[in-house]
Amino acid sequence: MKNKILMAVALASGLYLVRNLYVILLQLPDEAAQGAIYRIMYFHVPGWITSFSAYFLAGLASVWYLIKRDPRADEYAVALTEVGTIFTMLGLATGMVWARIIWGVWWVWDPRLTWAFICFLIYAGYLMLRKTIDEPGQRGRIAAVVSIFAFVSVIITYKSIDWWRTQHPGAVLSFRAGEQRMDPAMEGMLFHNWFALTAFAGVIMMLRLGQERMQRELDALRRYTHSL
Amino acid sequence: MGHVFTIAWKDLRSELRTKESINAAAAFSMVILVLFSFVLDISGDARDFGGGLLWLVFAFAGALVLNRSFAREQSNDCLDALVASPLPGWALFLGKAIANFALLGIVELVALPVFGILFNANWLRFPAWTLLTCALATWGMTVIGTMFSALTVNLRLRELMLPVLVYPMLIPVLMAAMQLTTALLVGEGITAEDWIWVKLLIGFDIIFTSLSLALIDFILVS
Amino acid sequence: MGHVFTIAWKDLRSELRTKESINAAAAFSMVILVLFSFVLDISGDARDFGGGLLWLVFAFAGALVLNRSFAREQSNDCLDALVASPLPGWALFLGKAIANFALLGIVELVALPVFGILFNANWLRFPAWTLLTCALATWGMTVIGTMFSALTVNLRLRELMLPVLVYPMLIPVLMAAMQLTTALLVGEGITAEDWIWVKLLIGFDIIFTSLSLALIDFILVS
Amino acid sequence: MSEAALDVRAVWKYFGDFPALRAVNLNVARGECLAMLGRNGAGKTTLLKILAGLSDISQGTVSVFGSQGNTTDARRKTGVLGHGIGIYDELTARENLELFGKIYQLDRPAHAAMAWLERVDLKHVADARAREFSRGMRQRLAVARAFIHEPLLLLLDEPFTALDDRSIALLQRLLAERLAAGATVVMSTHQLREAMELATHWALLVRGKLVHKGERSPEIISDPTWVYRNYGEDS
Amino acid sequence: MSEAALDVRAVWKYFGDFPALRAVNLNVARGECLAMLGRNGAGKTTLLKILAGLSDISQGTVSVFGSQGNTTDARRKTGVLGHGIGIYDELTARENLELFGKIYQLDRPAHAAMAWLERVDLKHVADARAREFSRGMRQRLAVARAFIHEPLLLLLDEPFTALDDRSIALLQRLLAERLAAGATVVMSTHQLREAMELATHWALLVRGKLVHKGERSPEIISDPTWVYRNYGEDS
Ligand code: HEM
Ligand SMILES: Nc1ncnc2c1ncn2[C@@H]1O[C@H](COP(=O)(O)OP(=O)(O)OP(=O)(O)O)[C@@H](O)[C@H]1O
Ligand SMILES: Nc1ncnc2c1ncn2[C@@H]1O[C@H](COP(=O)(O)OP(=O)(O)OP(=O)(O)O)[C@@H](O)[C@H]1O
Ligand SMILES: [Mg+2]
Ligand SMILES: [Mg+2]
Repeated sequence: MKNKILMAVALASGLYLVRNLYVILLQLPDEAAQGAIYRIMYFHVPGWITSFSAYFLAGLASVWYLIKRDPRADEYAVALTEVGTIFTMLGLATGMVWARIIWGVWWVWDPRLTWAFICFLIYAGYLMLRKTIDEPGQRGRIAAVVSIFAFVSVIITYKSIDWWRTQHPGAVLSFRAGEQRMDPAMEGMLFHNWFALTAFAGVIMMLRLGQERMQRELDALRRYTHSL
Repeated sequence: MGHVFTIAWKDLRSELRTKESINAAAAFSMVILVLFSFVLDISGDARDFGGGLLWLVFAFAGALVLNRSFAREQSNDCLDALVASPLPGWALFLGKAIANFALLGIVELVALPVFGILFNANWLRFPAWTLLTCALATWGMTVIGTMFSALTVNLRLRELMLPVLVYPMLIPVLMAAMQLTTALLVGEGITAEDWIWVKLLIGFDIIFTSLSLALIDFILVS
Repeated sequence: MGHVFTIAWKDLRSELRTKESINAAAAFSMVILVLFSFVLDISGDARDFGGGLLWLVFAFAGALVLNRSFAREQSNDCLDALVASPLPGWALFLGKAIANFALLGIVELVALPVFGILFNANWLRFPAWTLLTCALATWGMTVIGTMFSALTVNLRLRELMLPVLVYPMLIPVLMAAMQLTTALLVGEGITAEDWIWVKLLIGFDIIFTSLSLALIDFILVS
Repeated sequence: MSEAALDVRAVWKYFGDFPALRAVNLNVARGECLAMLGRNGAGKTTLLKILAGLSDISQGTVSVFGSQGNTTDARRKTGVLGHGIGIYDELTARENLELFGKIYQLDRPAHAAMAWLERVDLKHVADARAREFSRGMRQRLAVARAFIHEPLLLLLDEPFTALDDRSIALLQRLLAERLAAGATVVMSTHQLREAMELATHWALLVRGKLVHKGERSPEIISDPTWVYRNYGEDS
Repeated sequence: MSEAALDVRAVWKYFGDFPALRAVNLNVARGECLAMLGRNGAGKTTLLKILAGLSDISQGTVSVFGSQGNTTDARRKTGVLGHGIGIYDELTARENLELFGKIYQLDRPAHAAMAWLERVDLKHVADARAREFSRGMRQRLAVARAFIHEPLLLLLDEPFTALDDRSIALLQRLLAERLAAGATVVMSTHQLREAMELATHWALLVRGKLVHKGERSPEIISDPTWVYRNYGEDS
């Protein structure tokens, strides 16, 4: 049953993405200043927002774990962080392609870009740390604390365009900028794709969650056979 | 508060008696300084890097001091003895952090003049600001370092995980400190533009100190 | 020689099974890269430092791999088991050095492309020379690192002593490697003037490899 | 009967999904000296760590002297001696004891430190650093450290391991004294003979389950496998 | 008499200025099982490390099976089990044993590894990493590691410490077997009873001096302080 729902959501988000692609590529006009390449925005921006939301939820799950010591909270935290990291990589990749075309280089050490990279490194460190701790209780506790600390880097990354003058564009989304800076049709499309990507992220997360749960049971079983 | 000073005093006393990690940190900071000067080819106008270099050196050398902090508790399972005692977790953390702050301060006091001579830097252009920057940044380093030292103290791969976790978390403090120090060394002091870095340092210190005090108890009990 | 490969294979296998130190070293090298680039960026034009930066990063990140090498023997007193066995000391050293060389090579293979992208550096201008430089310098780092890791493995203050001892010893290799890499990255390749650095690397490798092989037996027995 | 010193109810401890303790119930009366037996990996250390507040419980309740959970008050009354000695190598013997005297908020830590150094026969090296001590001396200092606040509950994990006859005798004497003063002792051990000289009761853990608790009986000392043959998995 | 298995002559060992061993003379015949007794810090571990070639001598000579010093040949015939277990956590049980099989240049390391896993009852976890093992399992693996090349000389430092009855019985069985095959055993211990089941001789170290070596006598088992009262400092 659960699996069927998951399949349905996966299928729906897939179709949604295809539909969005069709609109993005064939219906929306080129942007005035940047030309065709601006379309990468429809993946870059929602990708980052999805990633940050995943980190935020992972932080909440970590707090929950510390309070309740519920192993499921820990599973959510890993699965969410992993999804967040995947989308961070997506954001980095799309950003770099975009930068290459607009700025002519893959990378500049601009505050936004630098903080985004740091954010990636911190969460990569988190995942690495998890792999090196064998005992699940200890792993959950330490990882939860690190996750809470790590979230500060997300906040800095998010706010960096407001705090520093960056080469990276400033806020364009209306809810951040407080005014309409983008064509409403384009912004609407952004939200559509955000929705599709988030649904997609949810599906990956649920899959990872199942895997994590299975792994835990396997570990326990192996431990048990050893102790015989 | 009595507990806090008991712990701080214990740590300071054991360290100052042998001066092992202070000496190592001071020596190491010289070594890195030499390494960096090769890279940067000091001949030219290396003065601009002054602030950046200084804090890189402090970060690497300071790690030696900060690592020892909980490693010292580990050798004879002393941490267990402390955790089983009526000492509250936050007092343990605060005591250790204060001791580490003092030790890092000593290392900086040794390194600054050397650095000043090698790089022709004048620390006394804005003494109050310089002191403030150092204090804020050092406290930030101390809090993160002490907390992660506690986090990793019982891990099998402590030596590997500590740098991977600590340095990225430290980057905000280091960047702010570098920026401010450079401004104080070669610029016109703290201008309106630099205020963001001062605020970042203060915010960082407050946030991470409170987070650490709130979370330390979850770490100490296994 | 059978012994050498037994040891090298054991080390490679235990490391590649978990990839712990490789991952940590790769992550750490990225972290340092960010820090360094911030330092250098304060005054722009970082490309000239490319070579220097690269080897600093390798030196710091490589230390993580090299430290683990003998630390792995320490946890269950495995070193005692090996020393008490008929395995000759030089075979133990060589086996470990070969394993470390391979692991450092992997870390470099990961770091180089990233470095290339972040700093707009093209590694393929003189591929053969680049490879040779990397191999020679990495072997130098490996030999010194493995030897000092063995020297300090049983010391109480291992974490403190290792960096203070190793980095100064490494300065010649690092300087040569930095010089050559910069020439290969932005210059006209290896010119007559650079030959001295190539010779330095070769000489360093030969001398320290023979010294280590000759002296390792004195270190292992306490 | 006065309230129990220790009351462990239905305690489970999981390491991941592996249950190191399974529904352990244990009641230790005041003044009792309990020897905790069990094979390697049975869960003795795990249980002692939980009692000492060094480890969390997954399920169940523990109360120490009637107050539930891990209160500061309970910690103040408890003395713990685990595998590690809990002594700072850089500090002198006297400083080590004073430190713990202060942490346990004794009235006169310096005085207590000297008194205990005298009792464990280390007064002549009071100002030498612990690093310079031999293994036996360190162990004696550790004992003084664990006893300095005259705890009402003593938790000892394999206290006799790797000790020579003299150190064992000293520890037994101090334990007997504490017991006479009304304190409660729980110790884990594989060395039945040394433990049984003091123990009034013994308990057996088998794979995380507490399968027996009873008064000491003569058979246990004369034949080390008797316990397992009669109560353990082999029975 | 055939040549001695071990011949230690006037051996001194200094740690700095501190003499941990003082003019130790010890002769162990082939097939002997020697229990080395002594208080904490007497020098037992130091002497065993020297015999195993893990530590240098300051003065004197040691010969193993007639060949002086620390030859490869002597090492090949020696099995050592110290405090550490000498097992790699990242490798599986089988890989660990194969590794040492290769280092000791056995003909068929893989075969020997499986045979020993069987003997120490770890065959069912042959391909699990040693990290996952419990303390007892690790100890059994360590025993297999030390015995895999069927050594003619076994050096064991406190082998029975912190082991349960079953592991002790296994170790005693394997030791008895090696002794029956003509091997020589030297072990240090504080647990007289377990050691004396096998030992044919015992020796006593007092502060670095070897004060007595003799055949085993019944008094030693029944009363642990007998040794010290009659031969030690207390006498
Ligand atoms: C590797 C290079 C890049 C990185 C790491 C990067 C990183 C990020 C991050 C972290 C966000 C945060 C999303 C948010 O604020 O909600 C973002 C948003 C955005 N990025 Fe990039 N970016 C890169 C390159 C670019 C380029 C080249 C452009 C266009 C010239 C661009 C345009 C945008 C825009 C318009 C937003 C949305 C800002 C808003 O209103 O919130 N990015 N980027
Ligand atoms: N930190 C941990 N992580 C995972 N498993 C653990 C941990 N600590 C203990 N265990 C497991 O819990 C079980 C009980 O261990 P414990 O140390 O309490 O045994 P013990 O009775 O003290 O044994 P011993 O006599 O060998 O000291 C063992 O199976 C052990 O492997
Ligand atoms: N590495 C060392 N450095 C300095 N002194 C040492 C060292 N190793 C041992 N000693 C000293 O040598 C003496 C003998 O130590 P050793 O470990 O051999 O004793 P032991 O008989 O094994 O004692 P135990 O029963 O406690 O294991 C002790 O006084 C000890 O302090
Ligand atoms: Mg135990
Ligand atoms: Mg010993």
